[in-house]
Amino acid sequence: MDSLLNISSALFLLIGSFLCISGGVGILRFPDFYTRMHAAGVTDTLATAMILIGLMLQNPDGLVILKLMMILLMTLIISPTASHALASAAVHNNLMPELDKKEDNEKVTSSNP
Amino acid sequence: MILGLYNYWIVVVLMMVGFYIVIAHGNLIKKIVGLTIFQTSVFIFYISMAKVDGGTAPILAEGIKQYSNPLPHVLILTAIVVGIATTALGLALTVRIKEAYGSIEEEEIQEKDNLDC
Amino acid sequence: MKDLFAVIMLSGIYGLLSASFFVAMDAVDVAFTEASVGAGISTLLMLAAITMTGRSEHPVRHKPVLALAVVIVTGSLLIYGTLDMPYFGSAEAPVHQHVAPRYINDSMQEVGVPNIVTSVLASYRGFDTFGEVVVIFTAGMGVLALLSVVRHPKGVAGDIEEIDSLNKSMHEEHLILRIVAKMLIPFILLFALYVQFHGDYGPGGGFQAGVIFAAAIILYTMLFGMSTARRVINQSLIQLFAAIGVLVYGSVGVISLLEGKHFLDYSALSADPVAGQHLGILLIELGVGITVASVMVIIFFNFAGRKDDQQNKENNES
Amino acid sequence: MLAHLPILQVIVPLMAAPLCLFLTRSRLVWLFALLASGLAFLISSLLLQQVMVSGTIIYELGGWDAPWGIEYRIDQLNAFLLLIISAISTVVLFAAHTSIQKEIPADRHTLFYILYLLSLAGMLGIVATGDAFNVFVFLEISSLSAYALIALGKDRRALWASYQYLIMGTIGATFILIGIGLMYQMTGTLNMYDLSQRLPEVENTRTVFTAFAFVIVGVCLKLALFPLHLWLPNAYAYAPSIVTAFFAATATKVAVYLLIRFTFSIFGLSFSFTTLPLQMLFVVLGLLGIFVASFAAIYQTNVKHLLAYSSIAQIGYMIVGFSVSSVTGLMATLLHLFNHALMKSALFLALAAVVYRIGSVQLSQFHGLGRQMPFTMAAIVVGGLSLIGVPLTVGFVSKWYLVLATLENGWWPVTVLILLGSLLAIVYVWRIVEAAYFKPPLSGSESIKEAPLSFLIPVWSLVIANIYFGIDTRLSVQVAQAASQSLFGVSP
Repeated sequence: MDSLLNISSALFLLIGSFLCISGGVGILRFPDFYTRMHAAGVTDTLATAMILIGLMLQNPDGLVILKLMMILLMTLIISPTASHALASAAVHNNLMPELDKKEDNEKVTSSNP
Repeated sequence: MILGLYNYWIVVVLMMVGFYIVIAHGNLIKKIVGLTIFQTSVFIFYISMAKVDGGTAPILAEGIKQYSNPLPHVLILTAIVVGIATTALGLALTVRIKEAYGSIEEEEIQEKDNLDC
Repeated sequence: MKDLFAVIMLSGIYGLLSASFFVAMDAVDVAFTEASVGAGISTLLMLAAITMTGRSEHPVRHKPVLALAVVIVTGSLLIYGTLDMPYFGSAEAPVHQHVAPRYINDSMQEVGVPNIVTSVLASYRGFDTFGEVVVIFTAGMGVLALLSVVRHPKGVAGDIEEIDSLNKSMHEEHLILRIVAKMLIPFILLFALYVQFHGDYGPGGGFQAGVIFAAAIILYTMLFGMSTARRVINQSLIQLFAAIGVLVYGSVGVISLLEGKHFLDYSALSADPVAGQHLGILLIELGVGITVASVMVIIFFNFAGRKDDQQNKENNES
Repeated sequence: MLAHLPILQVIVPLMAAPLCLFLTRSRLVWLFALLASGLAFLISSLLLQQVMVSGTIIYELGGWDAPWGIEYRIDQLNAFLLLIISAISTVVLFAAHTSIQKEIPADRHTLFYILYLLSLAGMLGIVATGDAFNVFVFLEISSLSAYALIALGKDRRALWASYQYLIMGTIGATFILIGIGLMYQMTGTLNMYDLSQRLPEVENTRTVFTAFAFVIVGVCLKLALFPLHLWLPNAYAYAPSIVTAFFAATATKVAVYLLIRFTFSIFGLSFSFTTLPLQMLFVVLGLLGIFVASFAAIYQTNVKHLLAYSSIAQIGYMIVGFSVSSVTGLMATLLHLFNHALMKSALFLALAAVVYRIGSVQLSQFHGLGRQMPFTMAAIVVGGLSLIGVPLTVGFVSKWYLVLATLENGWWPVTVLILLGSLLAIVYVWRIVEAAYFKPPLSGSESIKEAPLSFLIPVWSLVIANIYFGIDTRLSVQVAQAASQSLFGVSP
């Protein structure tokens, strides 16, 4: 039983860490604001969830599990909301996605040199 | 074992970065940012001083012998509060200066002052 | 770095990083405070300030040779000073030998609170903490003296109408944020209370709780607008609360004076000295929490109110 | 209650400040603040009496004994300083109600009194405490309220002056914090007395040397010692007049106190003056301060600026007396502390009256004021004479002891320079007198009347104190002597 718990918790933690790292790579490698935010937002939500579940499996104490559940719930609500707020702020300030821009750029350069 | 001091050296470098921003930059907001960095680095210095190898956080629990020193923590709690108080007041002053002078650059304010005299 | 917005965000990140460094150095209470202040409130205030002062810096015209020289001299003096220091982490350092052992060994019998930081903060060096509360109070009054604007009340009816129209216009834009905030704010307030009263056993205490409490109110203000928030929270009432916090702290001290003990000697509060200490710590932490929360709200409201005022003036001119 | 005097000294104004928020009318707040400050004055005089009779009083806050808790340790030196601060504060506050009517918008009046009381409490706290970190906390209380008070000035330059003061003051305070940290690291204690016991063991380490340097530089920033004085003139010139009168008389005095406390009581005489070239450094800086600031004062057209520069020069005198490092020298410094507080508060308060009547402190606006405001101008003249050091005024007493101290050490060039410095004081005081008495009044100034009684009473009580303590020197000299002897460890 103990070893089963340990192995599954380790598995969760590993997946979580891998997701964190891939999110980090995404932030560095993706071309523009929106894709980067996508990388950070999506992986982070899942990664924290995974890590928290892994930690829950590590700990037998009921109170600690409850606290971790609370944290999990909060992150599940807050993380997407934060991403949403960021994206809408970017749209509000007329930040265009890079992929669209490439096509636009040609038009813009041809019309006003 | 001169390396036993490396932590303090890093802190000194951080402090001096903050200090440099305060005295070298002309932008009032940047000066205040520098001041926070300077103060935070001093906090790091105090906290480093409190660390004992193998110690844990100073919350009494059974089965733990070695605790880190709680006194610097207390001092820094107070100092952080003082720091935020100063920052808030400094920012309020900056806002008023911007309203009165229309600028937050040291040199421009100085020029306008000289015109006043 | 010419964009002040980026500068401020980076300094916020520095605050957060130093908070995690404090955790590594076993200073959980300090880390908590630094995270809420360095990365939270002070970043927020700076952002509020740059909305009014503009966010770009002009190029520097002079060469900062003198400043560099001063910094190098100071820095090398400090490095020189470190050479005779006890090594980092060494348990033989005088810091760990002289005053601190009593706190670690005896505070449980003398004060009866497991968190040593709390017992030193609130009891052994309680007067410093009183000073700290007064510093915060002073900052609040100072900001009030600098930034408060005289408001011309339009009458409640006009206010409500304005709010309603504002709400409708913003409904689309901030819909998700508002709903999530409404869900979160009760939890934040609850968490603040937990931190407030759990400070004896774990990291936390009046200051952190006050900041979190204020953060909840500030979040509400940011999403629902100043005028809504002003209806919920009365300006002059909150000033009185700031004063009440200081007075609660002070009167605990005065009570012990009247009992014939020294100022802030909590053992006067109850027949059993340890129970008295516990009660005293609870009361003064409450005082700290009240003052900090209300001063933070005062400071934020005045920054935001100033901005509204500026915008109104600009609108009137144009 | 007598046993609790040391703590009551600080918490009376400290608790009175938040209570002010509960009072609604400006006049009521003023009376309340005046009451609190007067009570502090009463307590400080009782304390001084107690200390003179029975020696050092120790008060343990929270009932914890010294190195673990915070203690208040009142000896002759602090008691003397406490008396000066609370006395000046009370007298100045007396005139505040009338003065701020014209200088501060009505909705800020309550805040003004709160900040004023907080500043007072901060200074009293710095002076009374026996704990190094507690000094830092109270230093910040007094400085934060000082920044806000200065920024209440009408002129927009007040804001800029206050900002500069904030930056300089915070750098100074952070330096002091670093210094205290280094000291703590080497000794493991924060209590001043305990520090003085434990520092000699580690005296020769480089860390303690650095700690000393940082504390001294930090204090000197607050002190406005010569090369670090740039924040002071503008801060004093553009602050509301009442604030200037209060700070000019007390703020720098507190910094001088800290300098004396750190060098003499904590680091000890032998470390401060024999291991380091501090003595030479301070004499040179002090003298340079006297001359540079006096010359600057001569060329000012704004009377507040003029007096602010003169303050910097007077700090130079105090530093010279301090660096002589003999009983007489320190006594001269302490006497000058007291005397300078008396004369500067009288002068700035009289200026506040002038501002109240004519709304300006430009020298060109002073023409003919000697006839229109005879009592106010006479007060300025007496204060000016005292600044120069004319016999029968307090200024003479302290200069006399200063000259005596330098001669005792055989530093006659310094003596000559001090006397030359006084000659410069004659020049700048004369400029005010000339403008007020020997120039025809400006046209359209016939309507200017004498200042109201609420100014004349405090101004003249300070002026009379100036003359009284110039003639009957027993009280001040006795206290100063006892204080400096106890610092040197000579039993009286």
